[in-house]
Amino acid sequence: MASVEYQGLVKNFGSIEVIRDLSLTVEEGEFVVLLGASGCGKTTLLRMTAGLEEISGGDLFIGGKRMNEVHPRDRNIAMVFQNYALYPTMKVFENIAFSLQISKVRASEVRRRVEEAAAILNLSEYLDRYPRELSGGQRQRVAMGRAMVRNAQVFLFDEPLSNLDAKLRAHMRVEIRQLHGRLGTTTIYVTHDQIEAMTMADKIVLMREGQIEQVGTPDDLFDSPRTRFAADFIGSPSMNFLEGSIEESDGHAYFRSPGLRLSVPDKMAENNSVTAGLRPTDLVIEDSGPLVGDVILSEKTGADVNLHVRTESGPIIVTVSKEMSVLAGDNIRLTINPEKLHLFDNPNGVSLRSN
Amino acid sequence: MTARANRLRWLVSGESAFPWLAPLIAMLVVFTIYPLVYNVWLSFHEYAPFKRRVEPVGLDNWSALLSDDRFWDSISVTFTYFSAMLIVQVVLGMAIALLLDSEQRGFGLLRALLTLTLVIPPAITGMMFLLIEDPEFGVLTWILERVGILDGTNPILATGSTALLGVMLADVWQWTPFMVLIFMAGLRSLPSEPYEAAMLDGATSWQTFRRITLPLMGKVIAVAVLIRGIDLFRIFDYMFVMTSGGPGTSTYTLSLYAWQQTFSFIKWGYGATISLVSLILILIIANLFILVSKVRW
Amino acid sequence: MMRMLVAYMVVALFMFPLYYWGTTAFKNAKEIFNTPPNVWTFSPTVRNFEEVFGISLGFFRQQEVLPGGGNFYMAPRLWDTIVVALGSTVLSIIVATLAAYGLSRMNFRGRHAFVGWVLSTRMMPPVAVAIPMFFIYKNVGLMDSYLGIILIHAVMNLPLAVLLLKSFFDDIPKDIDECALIDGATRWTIFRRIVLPMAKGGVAATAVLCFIFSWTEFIFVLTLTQTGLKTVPVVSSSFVTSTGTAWGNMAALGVAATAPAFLFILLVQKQLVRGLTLGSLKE
Amino acid sequence: MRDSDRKRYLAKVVDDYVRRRISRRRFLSTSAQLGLGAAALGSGMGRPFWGYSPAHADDMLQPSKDVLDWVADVSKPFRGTTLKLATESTPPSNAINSQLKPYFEEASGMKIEIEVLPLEQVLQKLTLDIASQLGTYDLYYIDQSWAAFTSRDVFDPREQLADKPDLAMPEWRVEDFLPALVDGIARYEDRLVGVPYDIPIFIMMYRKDIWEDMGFEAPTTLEQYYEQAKAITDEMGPDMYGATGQMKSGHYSLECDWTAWLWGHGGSIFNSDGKFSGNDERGIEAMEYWTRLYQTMPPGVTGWTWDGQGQSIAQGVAASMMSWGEFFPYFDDPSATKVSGLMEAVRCPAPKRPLRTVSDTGYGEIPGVGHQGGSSLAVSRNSKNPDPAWIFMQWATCHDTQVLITALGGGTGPTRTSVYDDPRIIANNRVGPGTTRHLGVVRETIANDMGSEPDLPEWAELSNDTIPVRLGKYFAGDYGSAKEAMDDIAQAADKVVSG
Repeated sequence: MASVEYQGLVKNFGSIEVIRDLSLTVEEGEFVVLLGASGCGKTTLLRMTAGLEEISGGDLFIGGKRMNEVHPRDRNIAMVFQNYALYPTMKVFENIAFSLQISKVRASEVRRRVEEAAAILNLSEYLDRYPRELSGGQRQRVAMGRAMVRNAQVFLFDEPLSNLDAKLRAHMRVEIRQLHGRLGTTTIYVTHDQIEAMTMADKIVLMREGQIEQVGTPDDLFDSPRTRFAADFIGSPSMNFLEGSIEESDGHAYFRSPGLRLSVPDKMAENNSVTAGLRPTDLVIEDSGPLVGDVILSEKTGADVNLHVRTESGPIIVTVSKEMSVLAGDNIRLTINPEKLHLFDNPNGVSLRSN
Repeated sequence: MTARANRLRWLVSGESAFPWLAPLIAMLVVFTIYPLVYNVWLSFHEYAPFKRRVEPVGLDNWSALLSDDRFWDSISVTFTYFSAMLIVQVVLGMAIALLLDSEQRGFGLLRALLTLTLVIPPAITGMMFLLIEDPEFGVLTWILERVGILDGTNPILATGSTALLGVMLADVWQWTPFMVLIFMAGLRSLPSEPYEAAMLDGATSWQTFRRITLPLMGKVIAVAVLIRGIDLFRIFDYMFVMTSGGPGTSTYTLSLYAWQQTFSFIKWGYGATISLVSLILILIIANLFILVSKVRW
Repeated sequence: MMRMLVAYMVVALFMFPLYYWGTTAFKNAKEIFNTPPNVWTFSPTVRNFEEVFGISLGFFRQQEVLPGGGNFYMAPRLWDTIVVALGSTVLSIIVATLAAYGLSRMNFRGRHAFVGWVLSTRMMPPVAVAIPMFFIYKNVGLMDSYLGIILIHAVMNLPLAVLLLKSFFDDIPKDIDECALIDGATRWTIFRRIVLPMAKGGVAATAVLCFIFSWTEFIFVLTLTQTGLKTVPVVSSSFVTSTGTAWGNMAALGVAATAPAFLFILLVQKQLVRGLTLGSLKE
Repeated sequence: MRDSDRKRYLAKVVDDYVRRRISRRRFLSTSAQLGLGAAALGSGMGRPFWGYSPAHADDMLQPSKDVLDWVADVSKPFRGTTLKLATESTPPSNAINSQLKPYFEEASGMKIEIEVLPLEQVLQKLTLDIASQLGTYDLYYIDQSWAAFTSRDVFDPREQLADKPDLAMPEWRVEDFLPALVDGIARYEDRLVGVPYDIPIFIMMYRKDIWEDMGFEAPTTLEQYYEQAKAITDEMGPDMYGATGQMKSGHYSLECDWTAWLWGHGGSIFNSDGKFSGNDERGIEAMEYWTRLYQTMPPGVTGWTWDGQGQSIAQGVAASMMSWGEFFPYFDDPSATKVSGLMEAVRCPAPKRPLRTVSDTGYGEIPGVGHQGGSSLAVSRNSKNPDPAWIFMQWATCHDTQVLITALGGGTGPTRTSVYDDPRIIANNRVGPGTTRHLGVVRETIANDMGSEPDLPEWAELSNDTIPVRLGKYFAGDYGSAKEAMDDIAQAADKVVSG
């Protein structure tokens, strides 16, 4: 196990800058998720960590040692690829054993470790199969088994669940997390799926255009998004955004938007161009609520219902319990706890709430 | 920073390719660069039969080309043959590939049978068609006379207007299946969705072919044309065996002419010059073609 | 049904010359030159094969002078052809797989130009290669040797083999290489243990083409051999004698020489069809 | 020994030999004692493969012990040497390669490697060897038309005899070779380019039955020959044509046919100034004759070399040909042809006009209706082993070997006077494969009618390309007239000659 540290990392592809002056520390044993839209540089960062991409500038430390020029095979890391990159011509056993065999580990030791890993991953009965004879989840586990047997100091995961169906994905999330709990290996996990990030990460690193947007625990990112981008990225359905201004009136600050006035908790400076963020789950139906709108669609998700509401300030989505019987066409009034209101400066999108 | 980056080049994307390419480069240099240089050198020399050695002649060989009717004849024969064969084999190959591209029982056998023509050495194929097209005993001659296409007075391979056709027949027979194989491979790897969509849109099979298959197969066709074209331009075996270039010069190709100058008349320099012209022509044609068809490897 | 019928007719058309040539091998001279041509009815004889391969009722026969003056004992020539074709195939596959892997996995400046150059080496008329090679071969003692012919046939096949194999390697995700690289494998290990086994089918298809092109090559064998070896395409011309051409014997040799190559093709028919796109479908 | 026993024993002997339990010599002699020459082995197995009648005892076809003893004796210093020779696939070369070579190899301890190729390829190999001076071959098979080019690269056998008396084979006499052949084939200027080795020569071969049916006698003049041929074509065509030819465009054979008619009309290829003279009055007359005769031939002749020509006779499509005598033994083989026993050989029809003499022609051209395509065998000056090669050459061209060649090779034309008179050759003077019944005509033709092409270094190009390509164009109808064609040839040929 080892920490991973990036200092002022830069990556260029020709004249295109993919990673810009990025600094980050992943502590020993931590499960860090690199989250971001495709093209944000998260996979490039992961590949630079693995040594698959050369580092254009800055430094990479693994376990305190500078690793910029070290060959991938000497970094003692393990990586699980998006499409698993299983060796199709080898059986499961050989796939898992491959790294041990080429580092000349004794055959009996190889067998012991492969079987141990297989037992953990419930793969024991599949060791004699070829990858093509396995289901998606099993292939995924083989890929993890390959990483496990190596006793690597760092695990790198590159969107490992994106090829699985929703149910299996949920299941594998738990398995990977449990595995981490058991092994405690420093893990860097790349995904574009905020749910994966929220459910798995000790620490989420939200990336945007080659830079870090925000680093924090899942709760930090959910509750205190530092930017509008972060707020938008995390949570499903996404946060509702309303354009407006902050005005002072009788000693209180209010967020104003056409037909709407919402209290703002803290003393805030007047600002004539802000965006208010309202999480669908934070909105409450209340007869006296300040936000008025027509329900145009009600979308059932099981326990909850997502109401698509047209308001004067724009369309919003509200998540309510299904017990609330609201139908399309109803006129409803909504309110929100001022504490849960997010405010972002325009146009830079930085949160106006000082945490 | 760049220095360090360069040091790192070997890491992954940029590990040195040289060790992997070294055997290839070594073989190609010895077996193709050397002959090329040698031929360029030879083209400014000529073998002097009485001195039994090669002597410099300056630009004589190159300037002799200009006034050599046989050379121009052979260029025109080569181009005629080259373009006719490409068109015929591509069209016929595509038609047969479409015909045989079926999962029905029996088609597999037909495809396998068709590949048989590829394993016959062209020199033997030439002899085979020489026998088939023999003016007196040939089965093809006999059939064509029966149906009235030939009247028995014009031997296929000894009549100026038909000799090249007679040679082409052997080429078409031997290499159309090769095109069929390539096109079939292409057809096999086409996505099925556009066809399903076209079927739902009610396209006719000709429209489907024109609007979907042909554009999707563009690259495959280009590659096939390139590979076959290179070999067609150097065509030699069939004429060598079947007609010796005759009657007259009606089937004399550049390769055959170069061969004859080199080996029969010991005009090594002139032969080399003709070979170089042939090389230059096909290089130009191939590169133009690559440029136009945007073939990328 | 209609389509089936047309398909059978087209293939039959292509098979007819082969049928005719094949039956020529079983005819005696009188029947070969029958007028009108004798397509279906003739009395088969294996004499042509006996003469070409010197086998009769299980005994090897002496080489003989035939009444027409020929000497057609060709069994060793079939062997030469097999040795040359197999040898050159193995050599080109080894060199081409290495190069194709390098071209598929390593980026370097001028890679496209390099591939273009490799392709262009196939454009030289063989005649132009024959003379310089004759002198080199004579000087280094490769003249008239298996090694010499194997080398030149391998070179002749390299451009196509490299392009083909490169397209196969390009089809294999680079992730696999990278995964193995992280697993601690060297490039060589990756190539040998992972990529090569994965490209098996493609290698087989390429090998078939190399084999066929070597099997049928004419000019190099003609110019670079004397008495040490000869392959089938070249010896077939020795049936052209001063007292006429021994068509029956030539056909017999042709038929016998087709069999091994055709078997080889059948073995890898699927990969051959798959392989011939040359990766050209990818952008 | 009963026949079945004999076969069984023979099978065992073959088996022993194949498994290398007995030596080749012992094998051959055992098979001979069983009443089967080495060549006749096939006949022991099922059906008569080797069709020769037992007119001669097979042990007669064993090489002379004296000759082999001499070979063994002089070859002692050269044991282990390998000699190489490239040759056209002709009856003598094939007889040596497949039948007689082993005797020599065993006696001498040398190894003989013979490369058998079609004529044009032999020329290519030979010229490349001479041009490169690399000595890849020890002996050259030299078609008479290449004599000029090769003359300086081979030993004159007379010099070899004089210089190496200890290597000279007793009774190997240059004088025994037919003098006309020595002059026509081997002599270039004052040197001998080896010795005559084989002699295909134009003789008249015709279907005696058809000639008799038509009430004709064998033609004695060219004009008569044309009339007879035309009569037959008119009467029996298109099932039977009166004459046939070897007239493939761009092929040497077309040039051969041309010379016969050219010379037969008193013309010549070159005049004494060394200028092409095929376009003079006689040349045009010859072309006109030839064009007429061509009308009596099967339309396919323009696609044929000697192969198609021979087949057209053998399969009963044409009734006569003036062509290589070598074909005659093949025609008599009932297993291959439909005309066995029906063919008759005579001397070529007399020329229309007196022949030009050598002094009227250029480059040693000898006019004569009987075009000869003979070859000589010579030791290469570039050879690394001239002495062993000389031994082999003497053996291959000595009387005894030549007799065996003629007998085994199917009645090909011998080059030594003494061979024609050998009882083993006379014994085959009967209808059947490998007959020698035409050899008398061959001998007379050599002595009286033989025509030889000129000797000049450019002749290979002229005879293989310049002339036959344009003649091919002529017969394909590309020229307005014979005169136009011949003028074109004259211009091209003079250009080639002047370099």
